[in-house]
Amino acid sequence: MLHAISLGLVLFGLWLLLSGFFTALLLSLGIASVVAVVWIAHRMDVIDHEGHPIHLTFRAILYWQWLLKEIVLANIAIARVIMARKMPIHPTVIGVTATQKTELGHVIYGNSITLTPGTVTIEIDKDNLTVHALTTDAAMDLKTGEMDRRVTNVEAHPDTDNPNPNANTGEHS
Amino acid sequence: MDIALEILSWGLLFVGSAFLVIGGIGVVRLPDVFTRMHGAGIIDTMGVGGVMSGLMIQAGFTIVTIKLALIIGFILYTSPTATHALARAALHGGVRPRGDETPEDESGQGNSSSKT
Amino acid sequence: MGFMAVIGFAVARLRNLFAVVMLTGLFSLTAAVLYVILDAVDVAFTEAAVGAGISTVLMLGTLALTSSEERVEKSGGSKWALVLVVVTGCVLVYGTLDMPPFGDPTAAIHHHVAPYYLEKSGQEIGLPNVVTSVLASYRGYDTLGEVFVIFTAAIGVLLIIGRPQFGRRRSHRMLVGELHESMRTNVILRVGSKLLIPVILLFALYVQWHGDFGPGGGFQAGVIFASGFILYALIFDIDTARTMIPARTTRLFLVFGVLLYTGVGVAGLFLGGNFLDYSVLAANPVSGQHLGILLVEFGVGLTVAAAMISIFFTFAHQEH
Amino acid sequence: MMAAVALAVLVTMALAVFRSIKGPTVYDRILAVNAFGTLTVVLISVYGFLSERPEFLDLALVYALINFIGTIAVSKYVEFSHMGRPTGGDELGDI
Repeated sequence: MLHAISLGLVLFGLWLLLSGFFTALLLSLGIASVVAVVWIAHRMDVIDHEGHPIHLTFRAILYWQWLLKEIVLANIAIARVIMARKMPIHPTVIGVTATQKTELGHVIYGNSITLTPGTVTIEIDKDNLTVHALTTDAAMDLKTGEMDRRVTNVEAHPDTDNPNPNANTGEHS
Repeated sequence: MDIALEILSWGLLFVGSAFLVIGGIGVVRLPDVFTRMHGAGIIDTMGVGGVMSGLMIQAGFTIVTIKLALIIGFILYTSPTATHALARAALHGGVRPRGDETPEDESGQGNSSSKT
Repeated sequence: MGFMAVIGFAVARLRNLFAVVMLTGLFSLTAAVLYVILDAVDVAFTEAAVGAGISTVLMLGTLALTSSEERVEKSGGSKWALVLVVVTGCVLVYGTLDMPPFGDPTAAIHHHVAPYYLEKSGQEIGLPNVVTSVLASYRGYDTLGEVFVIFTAAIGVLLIIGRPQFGRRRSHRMLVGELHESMRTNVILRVGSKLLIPVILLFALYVQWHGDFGPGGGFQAGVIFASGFILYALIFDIDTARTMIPARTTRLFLVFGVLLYTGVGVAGLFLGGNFLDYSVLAANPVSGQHLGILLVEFGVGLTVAAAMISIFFTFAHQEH
Repeated sequence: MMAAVALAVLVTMALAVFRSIKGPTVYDRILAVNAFGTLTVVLISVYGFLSERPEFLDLALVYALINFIGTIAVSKYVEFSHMGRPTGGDELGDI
């Protein structure tokens, strides 16, 4: 229920952002649309902590800053590889283990890997991720497990659903 | 507009376009489908991100900015999901990644479990 | 344009139908860009939604029903076919010679209805998007016809291949089970789509209701809405999606959309106007027009969405 | 200057088209079409920005959306048909 309400609020915010018209007619149509969508989403059973992860919001923002930096660095590295006359690529397939507790955490980790050029998650099975790396450097970077650690920190504890505020440098193994 | 913002915006646009082209070259040059995904990844992240954020700064704070931000968010969100779907399909379709050093039984496993 | 030529040539050359489908998607995208550059935003919108998205999916559905390799037939008729095509092409090019140059202000179309629409639609209908005014009001009959075409198409598809209870076709049940299995393990796709589907649906409704102001309207919204459902059916399994929206519901909406459109027209008739004359729907002609267009577009959206969903499900049920 | 950006997008599009025609596997084509779709989004955004019509951005958003769904659908289809073909012998006949 909480998720449904927050989904409704988020969707209505999205509506306002998209619309930019604030007439009574459009606002009421917007509310009607949001209600309809929330109802359909409820019937589809897509509203839950996975489909609408509000509990991650704050730490996710911190994580994004780090990820953005990583993406830029990886981009530069891969761009250099592509533009080199003789492309120094060593495609490898490596397996990494995700230490996140929930599937949502695994998904965030997997998508972060894919989003960073040079590594693509090609298969995910529980907490085993199969990753295709373009260069040995990219593979090595991943092997250090820093991203894994950071994603684990983002992840809230699903049983309490109560984010732990000082978990940004926690050791996790 | 602030001159610093102007420079920043053009810089972003330039970097974005450069990365778009580099990604495109990657898509053409790299040897197999898995490696090409990395090229496409460059387009989706740095290329789109650079050009779009350059445009955002140009637009100032209007509804255009918001919509551009939505587009960036949408692409950054969907790109890994789509890439993963494609990679999985390729893996299950029997494309072997080149330079497959560690012996992988992932695809064979996936096939056999689903055949039953 | 160059892209289109290259892609079109490649489409004709390739024998692998799958590749052809992909290239058709590309072709649509290029065409849509062209429409954007020609300022036909509404057309581009439709092309993007229908051409690049839905038709690719449906073509793949067809491929799944048939075979994905085109058999090369050496037939003697190819020379004549070539001649025919060349002649037709020449005739078409000859036809375009008669057309005024692009953007020529003296062209016929700029003298008859276009200036009228452009100048008067503002005060008569009061909508910023002239295209919507033209489609839904001035050319209300044509659009009604189009809605009926979609309606008939959906009915036709349902009649021809949509009778699973009679066909001795191979059951899709087992395959869907497998699909479900593979999807359940694939958390990335599942979680990704869960978050996305509500956003897509809301976006579709946004397009629906803002057709008056920007590009968009019933057709596009219907397609986007349907694509949200199609994504759901792709990620979760088809049976689940089917229980979400039973066939009865889609058919109901299919009919309801058409009836809404016609009903608005008939209401105009009863209130003393002509068929599809919305001015009489409210005290003030402009708001009457507005209301009429809104309702009509909603009818279009319902019909299109329902038609797309039922066609997709019909294909999906037939797969393999 | 904007024209330079548009030109870069067009060049990249040409590269993607090349890849989609050349193949060799269907996955290469899907990848190229997906990239092409993303580039279309960028091109429309740039163009919409140039002509100062924010409604073009809705169009770009639709593109991004359709592109995503299309890629998922095609990948699924390919994966499904490869995996599904060998098991196609089930003539259970219900439904």
